Amino acid sequence: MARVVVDVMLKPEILDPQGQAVQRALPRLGFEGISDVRQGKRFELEVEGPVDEAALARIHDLAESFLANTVIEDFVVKVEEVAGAAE
Amino acid sequence: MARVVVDVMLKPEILDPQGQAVQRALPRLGFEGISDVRQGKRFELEVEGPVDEAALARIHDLAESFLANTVIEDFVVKVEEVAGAAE
Amino acid sequence: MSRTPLDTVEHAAATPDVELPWAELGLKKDEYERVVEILGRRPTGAELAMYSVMWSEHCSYKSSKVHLRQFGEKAPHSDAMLVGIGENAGVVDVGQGYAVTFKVESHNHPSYVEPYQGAATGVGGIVRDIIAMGARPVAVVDPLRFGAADHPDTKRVLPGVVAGIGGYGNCLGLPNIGGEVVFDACYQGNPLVNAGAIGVMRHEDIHLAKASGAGNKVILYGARTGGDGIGGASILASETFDDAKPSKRPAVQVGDPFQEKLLIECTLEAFQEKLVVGIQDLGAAGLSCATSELASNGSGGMRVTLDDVPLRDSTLSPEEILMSESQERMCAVVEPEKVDRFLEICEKWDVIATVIGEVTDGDRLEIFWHGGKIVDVDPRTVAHDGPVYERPYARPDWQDALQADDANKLPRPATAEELREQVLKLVASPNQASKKWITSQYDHFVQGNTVLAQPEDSGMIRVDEETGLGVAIATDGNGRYAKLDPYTGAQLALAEAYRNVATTGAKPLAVSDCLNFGSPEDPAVMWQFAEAVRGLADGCLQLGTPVTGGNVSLYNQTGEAAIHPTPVVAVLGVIDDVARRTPVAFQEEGQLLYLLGDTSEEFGGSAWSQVIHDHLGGLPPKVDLERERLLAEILIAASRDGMIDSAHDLSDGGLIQAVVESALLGEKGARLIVPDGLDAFTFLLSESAGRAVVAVPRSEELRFTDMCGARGLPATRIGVVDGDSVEIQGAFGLSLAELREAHENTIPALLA
Amino acid sequence: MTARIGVVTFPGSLDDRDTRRAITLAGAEPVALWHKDKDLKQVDAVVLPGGFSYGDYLRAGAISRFSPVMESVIEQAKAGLPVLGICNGFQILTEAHLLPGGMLGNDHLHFICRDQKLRVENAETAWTGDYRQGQEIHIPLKNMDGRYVADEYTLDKLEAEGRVVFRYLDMNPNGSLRDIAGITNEAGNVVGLMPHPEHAVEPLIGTGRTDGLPFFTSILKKLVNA
Ligand SMILES: Nc1ncnc2c1ncn2[C@@H]1O[C@H](COP(=O)(O)OP(=O)(O)O)[C@@H](O)[C@H]1O
Ligand SMILES: [Mg+2]
Repeated sequence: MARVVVDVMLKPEILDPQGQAVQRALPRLGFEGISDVRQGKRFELEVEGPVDEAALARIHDLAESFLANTVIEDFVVKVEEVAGAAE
Repeated sequence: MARVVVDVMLKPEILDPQGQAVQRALPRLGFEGISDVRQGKRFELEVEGPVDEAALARIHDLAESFLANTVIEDFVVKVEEVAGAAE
Repeated sequence: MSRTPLDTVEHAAATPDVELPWAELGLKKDEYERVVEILGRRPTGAELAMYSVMWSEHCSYKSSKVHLRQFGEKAPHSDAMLVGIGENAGVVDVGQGYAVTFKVESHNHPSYVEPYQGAATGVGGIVRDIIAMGARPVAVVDPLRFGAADHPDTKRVLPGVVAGIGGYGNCLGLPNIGGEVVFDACYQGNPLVNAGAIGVMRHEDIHLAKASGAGNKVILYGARTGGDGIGGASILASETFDDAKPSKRPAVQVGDPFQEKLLIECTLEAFQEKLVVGIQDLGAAGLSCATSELASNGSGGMRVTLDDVPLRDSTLSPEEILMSESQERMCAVVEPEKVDRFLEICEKWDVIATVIGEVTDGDRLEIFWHGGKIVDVDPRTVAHDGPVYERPYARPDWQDALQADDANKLPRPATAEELREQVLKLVASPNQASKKWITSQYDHFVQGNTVLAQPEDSGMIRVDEETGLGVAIATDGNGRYAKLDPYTGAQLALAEAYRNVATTGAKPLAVSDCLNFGSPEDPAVMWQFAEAVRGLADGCLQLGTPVTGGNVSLYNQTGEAAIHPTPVVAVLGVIDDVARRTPVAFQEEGQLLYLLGDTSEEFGGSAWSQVIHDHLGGLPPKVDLERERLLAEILIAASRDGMIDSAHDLSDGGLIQAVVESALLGEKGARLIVPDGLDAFTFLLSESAGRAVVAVPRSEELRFTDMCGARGLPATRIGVVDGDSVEIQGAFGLSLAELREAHENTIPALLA
Repeated sequence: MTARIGVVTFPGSLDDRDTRRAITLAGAEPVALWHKDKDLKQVDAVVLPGGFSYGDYLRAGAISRFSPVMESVIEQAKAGLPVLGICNGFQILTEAHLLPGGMLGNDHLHFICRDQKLRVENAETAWTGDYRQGQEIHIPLKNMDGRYVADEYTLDKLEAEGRVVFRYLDMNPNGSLRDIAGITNEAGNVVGLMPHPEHAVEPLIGTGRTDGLPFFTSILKKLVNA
C-alpha cells in the first residue's frame, strides 16, 4: 500500500486571508523573517495496489476534477512511501 | 530565500469528517482503490535569510504553538528549495 | 497482538482474585465493593467500565441528587407538563396539539481544552437529546462565561468557542436565538460553555428512552465508534488486559455536524413513519449509558452483540467500545417487522445503521464479544442505583464579611459630568457592550421561523404558520449575585429569564437549568449549590413554572479557587400569536416611556460596582416573585392588546443600559426625567429586580396606566422617545453616535 | 395556471423547506427534488437552496456538484431551464461551472449573519424581473464561504455583459471581488447569489422585510407569461 499526497494551494494571485492572518500574528508571537505565508490543503490518499503511471494519472484526474477547483487552486501530486514510521 | 513547508494533519485517532466525506464521494466519481483519505493543512512559509538549524527550530516552535493544534493535530516541518519553477 | 483470555462473566466468576483498576477508573473503594456485592462476584472488565462511567459524577449526579429532588418535591402543579425530569429532556404542552421540549447542558471542561471542538460537540449533544424526545430541533441558545475580557487566554478560548458553536449549529440549520456572554476573572481557567436547544413536535410524537417488547431490535445508527473520550477505559484495556496495545486515545472528541444533520433527518423520518418504539442518544458514557438506560426503563432485558458495532478503529477493546463517546450516534428500539424500513431510511440518508441486539423477556442486560458473555447485569443497578452522597455543606466563613462589604456605600459620582462618564464607561464595558461581533457568527434566520433573536430579551420561534403560535426562550444567570447570596442569586436568575420571556409578550411556562459550580468536595461550594437549588425550587414553585430538566456541572475550579456559583436558568414561554410580540427597539418618536416596578438603592453585585469600583460585596437585589408575576401579566396583556410597542427588561446595568439598547436598536433617542423621590444615579444605575421599561403610544396611555393602576403595578412616566440622543433632563446627554461607538466597539477591539 | 418550481434537497441542505415556503407564498407550486434522483419531475425551474451540503467539506458545493440530480440540472440549464442558486446553491453552480469564478472563505475568516444591503444591477434575468434596475434592497446574508473570486478577465467580462446581478452596498461582508453578491450566465437563466431571498418574504419573520419575494414572483411571471 502506498500513500499519494495531493497538495492544493490557492493560485498565487488570489488573496489568502488565512495565510495573511498567520503572517500578521507572527510578530506578536516573536517571529521575524518570514516574508509570506500561504495556507492550503493536503490530502493523503492511501492507495490499494501499485502506484504505477496509470494510477497516478487517475489521481491526477481526481485532483483536477475534484480535490482542487482549478478556477482558483493549483495542485501537485506526489507519491510518498509509507515507511511505517509515525510522523 | 527558501520555502519551509509545515504539513498539519489530524492525529490518526481523531475523526476526520472532511477526509471521510471525500472518500465516500470517490466511488460515485468512478474512483476505486483508495482505502482512506485524510485531509489536512499545508502552510508554505517564505523565509528570509538562511534556513539553518536555528531557523528550523523556531519554525518548529511556531508550528507547535500556533500552526497546529497539538491537542488534535500532528505536524511535520520540511524545507523545500524554491526552484523558481511554478507548480 | 497477544491477548489474555477474554474476561467473560464465567472467567470473572472463576477468578475472583484478579485485581481490577477501579481506582484509575474513578471509583471509590466502597463503590467498587458495592459493584461486587450487586453482582455477587467481581465485575468483568467490561462491567467495570460500565459501572465506572455510569456512576461518575457526570452521569450519576451522585453529589447533587439529594438536592435536585426538590425540583420534583416542590414542583408546582402545571397542566402544561407532559414529560418531567428524568427523560432526555422535559416536554411542555404549548397548545394546539403542539409540545415543546427544551434543555440546557454544559460542555465546560472540554471547551477549555479545545474550544472549537468542545463547544461544537456541546451543541451536538444537546441537540441529540432533543431529537431523542421525538422533536424537530428548532433553535439553540448559548449561555457563555469567560475569564477577564482582556486576559490573553480569553482571546484563545472565546473565538474558538464561538466559532465552534456557530460551526456546528449553523451547519445543522438551527437558528441561534439567544444566550449570554459574561466575562469575569473567576472563569479564567474554567470557562462555562452551556448550550440549550428547543424542539417542537405534536403530542402524539413524544418518544421515550425505553426498550420494551421482547424480540424488538436494538439499532445503533450514525457515526462509527472510535476511541473518543475513553481515557479511563484505555487504562483498563491496556494495563490489565492488553499491555501490548498503545493506549493512544484522543481526549478530545471531534464533531461532525454534517453527520448529525443526517441523523436528525433520518430520525425524524423514522418517527413520522412510526417505526420507533424507544430511542436514546449516545452522549456521555456512550453505549454503556444508552443500553443500560434503554433496558432499565423498559419492561424486559436486553442482549447486545458488541462485535456488530461499526468501528472506526479496529483496535478498540470491548471495554473501550462500551465507553466510547464518539459523537453523532443514536440507538433506536424497533419492532422486527419494521427493521427493514428503518434501515432503508438510514440508507436513504447515507447513515450507517446496524442491528446490535434485541430486547429480551428477562431482566438482565447481557453483552457479548467474540462469543463470550462479557456483561451480565441488572441494568437498573448501572443506570439508576448509582451511589448517592450526602456531601457535607456549610455556609462559608467569609460569607458574612462579603455581605457586610456594602456596595451601596461605595463612592458615587459627585457631578452630572462624572455620572455621564460612568454611564459611558458602563455601556462600553465588556459585560454590557454589544455582543454583535459574537452573535453575528450565528445564523438567526435558518428555518424561516425566527420572530425574535438576539439582542431581543428572548428568542422567539413561530411554531405554526397558520395560527401564529410561537414559543420564546431566555437564559439568564448572574454569578456575582449568586456569590453574594446563592439562594437569592438563583431566584434572580429565574426572575430575569422569566421577565425576559414576558417582556417579549410570551407567557412563561417551564424552566430548565444548568448549574455550574466548583468542587462538591468543598463544603462551601456544596452549600452554594444547596442554597441555589433550594432558591430555584422555591422560586419555581412560587412562579408556577416547573423545572423540566437540566444539567449539573461541578468541579469548575482551579486549585482552591472555585468559579462564582453560576446557576443558569432557561425559561420557556408560549405566545398565541407571534404577530403580537414586543421588540426591544424603540418604534416611533413621541411614544411615552414608562418604568414599571419599584426602584430602590441596590448596588450589591451590580455592573456599576464591578466596572467603576471593581467591587463585589453586599447583598444582591431583593427578589419579589409576586411582583415578577404581576409585571409579567401586565407585559403580556399589554402586548396582546396592543398597548405597548416596545419593551425592555431591566437587569445588569440598570435603566440606562436598557434605554440605551432600545435607542440604539431603534435608531431613536429618548428624553428622560428623573422621577420624584429618586436621584439620577439610583434612577439610572440601580439594579432593582422586577422592572421593565415600555414605550406606550399616546393613544394607549390611559388604557395602559389604568390597567397598571387597577392591578397595583407601579408605572412611572419617565420620558419620551425622541431625537438622536439620550438626554437625562437637568443632568446630561449622550448622542446616539457616541453611545453606539462606546457600545459596539468594545468587543471587536478586544477580540477581532 | 401556475408554475412548478423544483427545490433540490442535498444531504445537508438547510433552506430547502424555507425556499418551498417562499415559492408557495409567491403563488407558485414547489416541487421537492432529491439529490439522488436524476428526474427533475418536469419542473419549470429549479432552485438550489442554501445550507451546508456535505458539510461544506472539501469545498462548499464541491461534492454536491457530482450528484445525479446535478447531471440533469447542468444539462437542462444549458438548454435554458431557469436555475437559481442561493448561497450553497450558488457555490454548487460555480463548482459545476454553470457560473464562472469560485467561492472562497470570507476574508475575515468568520461566519457572518447580517441583514445585507444590495443593489440590483440587472433586473432582466429570469429571477429578477420584478425588481427595478438599480433598486436597493435588504436581504439576509449568512455564510462562511461567501467570497466571490474570478480572474480579472472574467470579472471585466461579467461587468461588460451586465452579468453582475447584485452588488453589496455600504459594506463588503466577505471580501468578494468588486462587491459582487450575485451573477448570471450569458443567457440570463442561471442566477447565483450569496444572500438569502427566501428569508425575506414575510413581514414578521427574520428581519421583517420582504425584499426577497420578487425573486419568486419574477420567475412565476416569466414562466406563466412564457
Ligand atoms: N452567546 C450568545 N448567543 C446568542 N445570543 C446572545 C449571546 N450572548 C448574548 N446574547 C443575546 O444578546 C442579548 C443581550 O444579552 P444580555 O445582556 O445577557 O440580555 P439580558 O440582560 O436581557 O438577559 C440577548 O438577546 C441575548 O440573548
Ligand atoms: Mg433582557
